[in-house]
Amino acid sequence: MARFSDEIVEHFTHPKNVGELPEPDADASVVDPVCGGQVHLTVRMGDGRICEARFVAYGCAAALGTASIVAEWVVGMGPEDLASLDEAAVTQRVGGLAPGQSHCARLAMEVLHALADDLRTGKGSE
Amino acid sequence: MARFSDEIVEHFTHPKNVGELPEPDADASVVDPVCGGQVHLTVRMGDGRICEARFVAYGCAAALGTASIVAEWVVGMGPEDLASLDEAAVTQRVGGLAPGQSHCARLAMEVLHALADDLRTGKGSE
Amino acid sequence: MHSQTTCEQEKGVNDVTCPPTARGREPGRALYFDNNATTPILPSVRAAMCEAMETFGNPSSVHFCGEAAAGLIDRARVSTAALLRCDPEQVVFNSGGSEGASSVIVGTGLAHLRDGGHGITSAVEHPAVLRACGFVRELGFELSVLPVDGAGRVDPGTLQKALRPDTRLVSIMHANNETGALQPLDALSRAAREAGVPFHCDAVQTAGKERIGLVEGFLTISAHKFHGPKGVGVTTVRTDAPLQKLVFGGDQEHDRRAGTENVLGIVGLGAAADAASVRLDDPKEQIRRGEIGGRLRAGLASIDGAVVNSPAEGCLPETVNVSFEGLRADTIVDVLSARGVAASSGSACHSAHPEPSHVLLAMGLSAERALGAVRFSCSCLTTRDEVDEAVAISGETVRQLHAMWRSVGTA
Amino acid sequence: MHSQTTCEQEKGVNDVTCPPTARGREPGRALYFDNNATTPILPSVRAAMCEAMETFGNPSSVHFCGEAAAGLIDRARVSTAALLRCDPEQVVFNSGGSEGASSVIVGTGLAHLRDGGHGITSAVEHPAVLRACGFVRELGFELSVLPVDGAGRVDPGTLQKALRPDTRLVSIMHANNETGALQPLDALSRAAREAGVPFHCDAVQTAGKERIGLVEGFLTISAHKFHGPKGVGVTTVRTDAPLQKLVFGGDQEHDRRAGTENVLGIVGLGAAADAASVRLDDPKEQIRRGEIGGRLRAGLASIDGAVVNSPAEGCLPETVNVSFEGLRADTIVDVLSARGVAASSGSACHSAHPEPSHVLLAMGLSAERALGAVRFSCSCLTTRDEVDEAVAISGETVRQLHAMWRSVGTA
Ligand SMILES: Cc1ncc(COP(=O)(O)O)c(C=O)c1O
Ligand SMILES: Cc1ncc(COP(=O)(O)O)c(C=O)c1O
Repeated sequence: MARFSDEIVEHFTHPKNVGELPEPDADASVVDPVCGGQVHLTVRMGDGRICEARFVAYGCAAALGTASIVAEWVVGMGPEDLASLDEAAVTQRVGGLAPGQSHCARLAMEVLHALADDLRTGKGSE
Repeated sequence: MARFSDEIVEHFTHPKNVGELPEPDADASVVDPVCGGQVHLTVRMGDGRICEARFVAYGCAAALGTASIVAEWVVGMGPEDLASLDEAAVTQRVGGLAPGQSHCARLAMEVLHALADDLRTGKGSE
Repeated sequence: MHSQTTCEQEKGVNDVTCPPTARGREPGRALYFDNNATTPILPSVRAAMCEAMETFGNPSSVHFCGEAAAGLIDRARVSTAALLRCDPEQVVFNSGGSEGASSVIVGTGLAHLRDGGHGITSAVEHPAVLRACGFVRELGFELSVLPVDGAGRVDPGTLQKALRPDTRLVSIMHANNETGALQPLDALSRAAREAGVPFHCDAVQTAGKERIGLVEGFLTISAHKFHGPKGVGVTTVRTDAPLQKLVFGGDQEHDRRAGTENVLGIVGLGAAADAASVRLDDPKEQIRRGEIGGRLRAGLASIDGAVVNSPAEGCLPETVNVSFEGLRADTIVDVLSARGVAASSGSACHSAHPEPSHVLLAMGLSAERALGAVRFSCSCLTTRDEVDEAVAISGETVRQLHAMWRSVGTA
Repeated sequence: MHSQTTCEQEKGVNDVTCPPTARGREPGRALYFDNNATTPILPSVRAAMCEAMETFGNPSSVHFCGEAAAGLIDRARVSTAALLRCDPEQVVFNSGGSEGASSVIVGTGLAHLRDGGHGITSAVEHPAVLRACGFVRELGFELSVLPVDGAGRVDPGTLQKALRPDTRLVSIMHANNETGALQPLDALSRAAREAGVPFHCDAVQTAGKERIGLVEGFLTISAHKFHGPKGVGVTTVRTDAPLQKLVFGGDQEHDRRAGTENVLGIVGLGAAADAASVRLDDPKEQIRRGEIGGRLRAGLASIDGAVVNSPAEGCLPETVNVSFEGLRADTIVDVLSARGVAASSGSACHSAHPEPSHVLLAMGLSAERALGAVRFSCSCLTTRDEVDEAVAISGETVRQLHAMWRSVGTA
């Protein structure tokens, strides 16, 4: 198989929703100490669901593409939706990950779960 | 260069004057103990010159071709002509010899000189 | 798969052109009977290679050009594994049979440089194996060279007796390149396996002609012997015995053989493997090769003074090794070549001093008979008419040489 | 000579096609800047190889088919000797740069297995050299790995001091594959010669780009780095030091390297050598390569946060190694690839754990800067427009990656 799915290629060459929302309703930041990847997600809520999201990220191309996909994907989700997503769901959503890229799914899952936590604890952005 | 001159190829594929003349006026036989080549030449004389020659030979293809060429070449020669021929003359007459085939020129020269001796000593065939 | 064509379809397309030096024959009418030396590439192989010339990336490069080239190698690896019935991961591409055999033998020696030991081979191996073994012996190893019987075969019992606790490798070929004789590969490799000794099989002459029984160890083939390009081969590694690398650099070939891959050659090998798999699965082709070989053998045997050296049973039908009494093989080969027939003398005679073949001597033949041995070898491209013509020209040549020689002995 | 065409004439013919994965670019518009990894074969090379497919004999065969194949190899040997300005007899064909370097280094080690000794190399060599040296060290030899300065160069004085009476070989490259930096080859080889020590030069990256000064010893090149096929190379042997064979079998290559020759590959190498000789003798082409390389270097240097690692002087103009502050080279290379630009990261990063290049670290660069190093490399086929486009896309990519990352640190 190719090293990257079409979906991931599309997102790391034309990343969408790059940046940080000012005064977001929630945010989450994760670092993978092994691969060095980092993702920071900021979201704005409306009606209990995410209505806007932005990301910034550092890492390999697959991690960047995954982060961009995630920022698009979460729109319309609530905290329970986020919490229910696992690595397999992420992998499917991004169109598959090549061997050696599974850390991208873990990184995405962790940021999604951290965001769910942030939403549920009602802590919001600091 | 090719391994064999056109002339040599012509003669070892279509050897001429193969055989032994019955009751020849002279004959000569040489063996190269190193390469294993052998040539036996029988000739008939007329007017002090060779008017007919036959050869039989054993050895590599170049040696066979050379022997056939020699049997044709000697016709019209007298003993002095034969004695004057050296390896260079043979090599030129056969159209050149590749490296590793110079023994063919020596073999031919030796049989020519032996034939000259046989003619000069007037010994003829035994 | 590159080739879905059967061998029949390809036949004739690839006629060998006869150069002007091969007198008396028209162009396109050369009679090629030296397929054990090398074979013409098939049209499907040529097409695959020419197409692959468009894809030039380095297979190790991570960008799109590299991916395309890596894809070509992956495909060839699958084709090769299908031919040899092994896993694609067990396929190690290299530069041919000589490298394959040398790398296993020398690699084993180097891996045991500290603890030394013993190796076993046979008296009828190709120089690649024998000389690599000789080199390892120089490094301080002991070497047993097993004898063969009159058919050129190693007795498995003899191998069993030769195996020692410190034996590091057994290297025995499958089909002999000079005679076509097949070794009892199953029994030999089983004996080695039971003793826990890695086994290497030089199957260069078998690949593409016969299905090769599973070998628990190393197996070497070379593309140009089955209608692929020269300078590319495979050693399969089906053992846990570590294969010491001899070519260092990158981690190509699962870190078993470094160097930027011979992509075009590997593609050609893969296409040749595809075509070979089709042939091996085609019962008609299997009958045909037996018929062609049988016809050649019978034809040559009928020539005055001919005596066939290839065993009648347990032999590749494609190979007919035949001695002509009282004649020199090198001379016959040269005269045949000039007449457009390509054959070879059993011995490697580049000089005025042809040496008798070590294979034929090991079979117990006299030096004289060995020096008169000519090898004719067919491929799937060889036709019945070509056989008949080659036999006729050979008969004529032998008669002529006898005439040139007859009675010199009594002069 | 296969190629009387100049490089200009061939340009454009060989445009690289961009596969569909390289989005946003039309077919035929890929931007190939990874010529130090491998180069596209020239049309003249392709033509020579395709023509040679008609000639299938084994060059060792004495009959007409063999003669034809041997003739092809002879011609390529002459072309290669002309490129390297050596005698044809000094040319030993092999399977590429990795085999060439390994054979000299491992061969030297094996030749001295009994008396042991010492070897010298540099810290910036290709893995083929470094790993072969490492293997020989495992065999019990001592190894000196010479340091380099900030430009990646070995000081000849340092070599002189490292030479010992028992030094068996010095192996130092000519042009570095990652940076293009040229070693002071004349001074280094002279130092070895004066000490009576054989010198091996890995000139894989120089062949076809620069005339290589005469090396009194061994010199290794690889065809695919100068528009020939992959999997074929040459080691020239201009020394009396015996080159221990590692591939055993027949007496091919003047008994220095066994195995049926890669005839097609060798023909391709010969044609590539012919074309390279034409380029090297063409002053216009020499000016052009400097201009193209200079334009690329200046363009990349102007990108935000870029710092060029290739030395400004004494460097192949074709190679520009550049680090982008705060970014990962592997990511840049992947994004560029998706945009149709083929470049490479200085490090061999196949995993999630890219390692900093040993070459850049040896030059004293920080690990971070080394991890941000991207190598762009041109060939004689690279055009000015391609340079401009690649620079523009690289700039855009770097800006975008900075944008994705900016301020995460402060989140
Ligand atoms: C039995 C056998 N082993 C090994 C080899 C060597 O293979 P290659 O010519 O590919 O180096 C050959 C052919 O030359 C062979 O016939
Ligand atoms: C400097 C250098 N040496 C050796 C090699 C190895 O050559 P090859 O790829 O032909 O095995 C390369 C290229 O990979 C190289 O750049």
